[in-house]
Amino acid sequence: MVNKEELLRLLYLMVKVRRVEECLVDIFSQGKIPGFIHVGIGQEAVSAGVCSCLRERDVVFTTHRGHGQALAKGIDLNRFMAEIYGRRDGFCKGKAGSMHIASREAGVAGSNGIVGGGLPIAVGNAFAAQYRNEDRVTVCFFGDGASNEGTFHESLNLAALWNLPVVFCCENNGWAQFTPQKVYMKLQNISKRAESYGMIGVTVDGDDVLMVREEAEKAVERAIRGMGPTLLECKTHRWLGHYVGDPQKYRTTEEVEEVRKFDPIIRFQKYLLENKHVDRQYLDGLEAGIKMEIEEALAFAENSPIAPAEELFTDVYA
Amino acid sequence: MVNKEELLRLLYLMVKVRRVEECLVDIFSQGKIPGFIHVGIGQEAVSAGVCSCLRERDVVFTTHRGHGQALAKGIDLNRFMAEIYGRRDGFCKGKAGSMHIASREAGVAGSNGIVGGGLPIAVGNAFAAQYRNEDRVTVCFFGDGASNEGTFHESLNLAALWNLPVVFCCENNGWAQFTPQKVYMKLQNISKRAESYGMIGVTVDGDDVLMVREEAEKAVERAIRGMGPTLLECKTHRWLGHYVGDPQKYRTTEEVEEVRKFDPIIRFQKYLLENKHVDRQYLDGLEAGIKMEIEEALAFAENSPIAPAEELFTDVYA
Amino acid sequence: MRETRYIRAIAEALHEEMARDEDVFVVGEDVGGPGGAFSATKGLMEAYGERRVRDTPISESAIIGLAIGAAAEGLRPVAEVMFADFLTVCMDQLVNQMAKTRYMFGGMYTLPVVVRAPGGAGLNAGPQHSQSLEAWFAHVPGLKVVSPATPYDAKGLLKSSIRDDNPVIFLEHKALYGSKGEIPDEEYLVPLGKADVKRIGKDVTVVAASRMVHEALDAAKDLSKDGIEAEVIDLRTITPLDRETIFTSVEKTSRLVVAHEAVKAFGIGAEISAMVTEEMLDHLDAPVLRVGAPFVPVPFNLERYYLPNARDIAAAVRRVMEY
Amino acid sequence: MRETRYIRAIAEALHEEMARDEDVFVVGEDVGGPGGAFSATKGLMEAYGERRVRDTPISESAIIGLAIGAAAEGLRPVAEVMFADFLTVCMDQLVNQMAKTRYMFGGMYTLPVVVRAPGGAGLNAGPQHSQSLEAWFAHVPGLKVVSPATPYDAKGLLKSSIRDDNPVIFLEHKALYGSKGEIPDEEYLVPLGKADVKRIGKDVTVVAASRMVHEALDAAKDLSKDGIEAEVIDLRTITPLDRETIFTSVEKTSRLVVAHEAVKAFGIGAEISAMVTEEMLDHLDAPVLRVGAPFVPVPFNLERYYLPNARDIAAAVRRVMEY
Ligand SMILES: Cc1ncc(C[n+]2csc(CCOP(=O)(O)OP(=O)(O)O)c2C)c(N)n1
Ligand SMILES: Cc1ncc(C[n+]2csc(CCOP(=O)(O)OP(=O)(O)O)c2C)c(N)n1
Ligand SMILES: [Mg+2]
Ligand SMILES: [Mg+2]
Repeated sequence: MVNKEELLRLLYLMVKVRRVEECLVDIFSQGKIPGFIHVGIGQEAVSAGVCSCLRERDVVFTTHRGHGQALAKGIDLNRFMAEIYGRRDGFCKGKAGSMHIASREAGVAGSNGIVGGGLPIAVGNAFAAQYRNEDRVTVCFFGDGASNEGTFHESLNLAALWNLPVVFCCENNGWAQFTPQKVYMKLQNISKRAESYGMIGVTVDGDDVLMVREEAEKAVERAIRGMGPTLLECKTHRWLGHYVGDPQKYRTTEEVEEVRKFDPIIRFQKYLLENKHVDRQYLDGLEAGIKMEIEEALAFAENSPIAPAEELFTDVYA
Repeated sequence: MVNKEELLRLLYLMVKVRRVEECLVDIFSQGKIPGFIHVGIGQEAVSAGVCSCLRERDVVFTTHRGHGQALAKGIDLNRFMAEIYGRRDGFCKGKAGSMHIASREAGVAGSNGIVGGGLPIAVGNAFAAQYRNEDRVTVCFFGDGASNEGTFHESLNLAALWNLPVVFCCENNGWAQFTPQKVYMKLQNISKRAESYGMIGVTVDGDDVLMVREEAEKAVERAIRGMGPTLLECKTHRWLGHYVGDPQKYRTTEEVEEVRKFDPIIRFQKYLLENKHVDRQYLDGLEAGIKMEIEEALAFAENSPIAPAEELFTDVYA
Repeated sequence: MRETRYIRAIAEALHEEMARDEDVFVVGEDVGGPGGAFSATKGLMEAYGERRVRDTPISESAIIGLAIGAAAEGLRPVAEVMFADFLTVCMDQLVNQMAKTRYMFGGMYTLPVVVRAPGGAGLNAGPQHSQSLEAWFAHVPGLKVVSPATPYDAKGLLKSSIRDDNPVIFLEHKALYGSKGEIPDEEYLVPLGKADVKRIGKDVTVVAASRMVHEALDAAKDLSKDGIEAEVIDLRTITPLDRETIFTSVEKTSRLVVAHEAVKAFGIGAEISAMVTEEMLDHLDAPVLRVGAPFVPVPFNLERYYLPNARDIAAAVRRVMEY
Repeated sequence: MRETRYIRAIAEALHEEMARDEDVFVVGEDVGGPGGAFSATKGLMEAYGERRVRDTPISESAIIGLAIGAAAEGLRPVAEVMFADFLTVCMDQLVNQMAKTRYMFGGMYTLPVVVRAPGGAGLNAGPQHSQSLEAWFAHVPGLKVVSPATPYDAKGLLKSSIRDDNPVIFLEHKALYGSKGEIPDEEYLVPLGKADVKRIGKDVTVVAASRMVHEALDAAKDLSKDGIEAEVIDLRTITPLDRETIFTSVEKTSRLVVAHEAVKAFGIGAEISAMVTEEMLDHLDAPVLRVGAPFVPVPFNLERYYLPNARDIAAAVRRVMEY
């Protein structure tokens, strides 16, 4: 059972992720951020549910839609924001941007611009833990679309074979870019694919943060106890387009509206209110606090200098 | 049911494949063939069982251990042998060698030196049949080891999704080069992986040619009728080393002896004898005929000229 | 003539070739509906339907394999790989299969495959979405490599590539997608293997490819003010390389600068430089200089320092002029 | 000193480095038991056990990803890819991940990975098992590329590569595996980034890599009979390229031939030629000539016509001498 403190933390993480991403949509649309960004608004329960049961030393591999995953794992918001701005105080000195944010301290191993590209590397991370007998777990996030890449197959197979301490978390939002799942795969439940590797596979309602949390805890437990990897599929909904600015001509306005009814935050708030864990005032206070956190982060990012030209040549070789 | 004529043809194919490969071992050991070769002695029931239910216009994609697959599909033995010798009259003018034999006339699309490399191409071949509404089926052979490559996953997934007329035939001999299956995968039955794609998967005793034939027929039937692909796993045994000359230090002499008891030819001959389809004299006659076929092919290959230097520069571009 | 964007020119080529030949089909991720990440295939699904416009799972190796297998049977696939950087994900299919099939099987197969992929930096897309990898493919016998700089060439070269009986790696530049240029109303082709003199000059030859053609033209304009008349050659096709056009120009100018966006080291500029000095050393009045990206990955935030530009080209030209 | 085969020198390097550093482990297909396809890892399983000698499924992308992930955590993986041609199967992991990780994350990670892979033709192994692909990797910032020609260098360079904190593509030559050479009994290292003058000469510089070093030495012997003294430089490391050793030699000889087994077009010879003419045009008494394979895949049956050899090198040298 998740205790009250943890319930409140789950709420905090979800709301924070939502507000940060709303802010990113905003500032991106204002042209303040270079490149392109992908947000996971509507998918917050997955990041929060999974990452909230991890310790600092546990490591997550995130995706191109990975802001939530990184934030829920506890990455510092200021330096996160600076990275997205491409500034010197970003975690990667601004060389990474939204698509490749990482932080060693926070156990965010970095997100990948190659769909499926992070999976084999996450296996390597878990391998290092096993090799050194470290008490930690690796979580690798990826999308429904990514489960069709060859690397998915090779990575899960190897991890299962070697019984590595890793959880493969499929954030299934039903879309790969502009194409719905039913167009590009025959299976509905991606967790079914676990059987191909002799691995445990589980599908949960990814908009129910408590269910995500529950299954994630079990998977993490199994991994740490040497019982091998799990394929945990969380079914969720992508509210916005593939990238910020995507006109989404491939789905109707009704569909776009429709998915909002799965709002994992409203759902969880209702649960908390009904069970008297929080009241409206608490929610307001939480929102206000997060707002200030974000404002601070924006200020930090905007005041951080752009990296000098010399930085172009550093970090190529050790 | 397989009629008598077909039973005899199965026997012919198996014996022919065996004798040809025995001959290849011989002449390779005499240094007559350049490069390296892989033989599938002990695995003849798979090629024979599967290819015997194909028509000329059906197409097979073979593997590095693909002599049997090509021969059972009806490739001309003379030009086959010339190719292995690297001679001008080989199917590929000698540019291919043992590892890449192909023949359009015989519907042998060519074997691949990249493990798993042929799978996506076979899917493309089946796609062309579907695109043009041609009444034919594609069979793609591959090994147990190959089922761990990313291309296996991508290919089966796509073929199932598009309901393509293809049969994926896994010739599971329990070894990938020097490593036994249990070391490199957790699953025993590779056919189980079909479920990951919403595909039918079947495992048969690959040393029982009639069982192979029966399941192959069903799979071919499904493919042609638009009922989609099948993953057909045939469990068989590799008698010799990975390549000719492999000292096989990784298995004991007992193990090497042991596998011979699964001899698919002796088993089938017994069945035919018991059921009075053939007698000993018939078997002798068959052997004698095949021997002469092979001698003729050897003579053809050895008399075929080595390709001239100019051939180096042809066939690069159309 | 009418003005068209580079990306629309590509779409037009696809439309026309699909209309012309039933064997042409398009395959890739998201190529239906909105027409791929950059809308190059927009409208094809409406026009030609699901049979000929194939949305795939995210499986680049399967996409290329599909194209190879289908082409060997006589179809003419045009496969889209969303970013040129992702060609790495299907490199075996491209290099060990597609490029070698014809040779390996002694001419048994003909593979009219086009693989379209946008390369290049300039959109702050970071190190995994910005590379220029033409030099790799140019090093692979069996492939043709095409790389258009203008809408006119993009359309004409793509049509020729689709009609060509060989595998073609067709490298578009994503930062050029929005650029405009004139194209004829009537049908036309641009032949593969022919470079194009985009500007006539007598003092120095600048050989460029893809986006660098425009930087070279800008540089030429600038240099002209100082009385230096640069001849700008747009390679258009990397392999087969149009040696003749380059040699003819250098014979006239005796000076050569080569510019490409890819990393300079071991890039295509090296081949052109080596080839020209090999054949016409005594004709050269100055060393061949190369302009290319520094030996670093493409940074998200420092592209403006990273990208070679007209200034760099002009500087190189001045150096060879003053030599 | 004692005589050792190239393949045993590699095995020795692995043994010594595994003994020295517990973080070093070996991963690849069949690397246990018989020690891989060419027995480079023979004996390691007995000595270091299953924990440090990891037999994998046939999944090259997983192998390289594993190495990257483990290295980022401080381990020092040595991954074996059975043939260099199969590097294509894991090209994304090598190029988009391994090469870029450090840069992309602003120096956050150090990746001491060695990827060993045998390249080259000469065993009639056909087009998919015989390629020399060093030019590709040399074009990728973030990678080091090493390519030893002798047992001595193979051992010393592999040890240095394992100790290096960067990803190294270590390209062995399978036709050299059986070749013999002297190596010291005591421990030694050969530094990365340093070419080696394998023969001193005054008339012409021959820069070569891998197996072509031996062909160059044979050619030099032959040329010597005609009074032509060739200086033979073995690159050993392709990146970082040892410009200095090359420049110093060419300063002395004023003539350069570059030889490699890879396809000549767009190969590493182009870079070396371009670099030298860029920097020392006026010093050259003749064009830089390149010797490399023709622009065709490697045929199964016609290798003897395909492979560049001592005769080709000698012919090129004669041409630059007579120029
Ligand atoms: C190898 C590769 N292929 C294609 C892409 C382009 N791409 C980026 S995100 C994406 C869709 C991914 O879908 P999914 O895995 O479900 O993640 P989601 O975007 O839904 O979070 C695609 C096709 C890529 N980045 N890498
Ligand atoms: C991509 C790739 N990786 C590795 C190899 C080397 N190799 C050739 S055959 C083989 C074993 C294949 O095992 P399996 O698929 O079971 O086929 P079998 O040899 O048993 O018929 C290996 C590892 C290869 N040719 N291609
Ligand atoms: Mg998705
Ligand atoms: Mg096998």
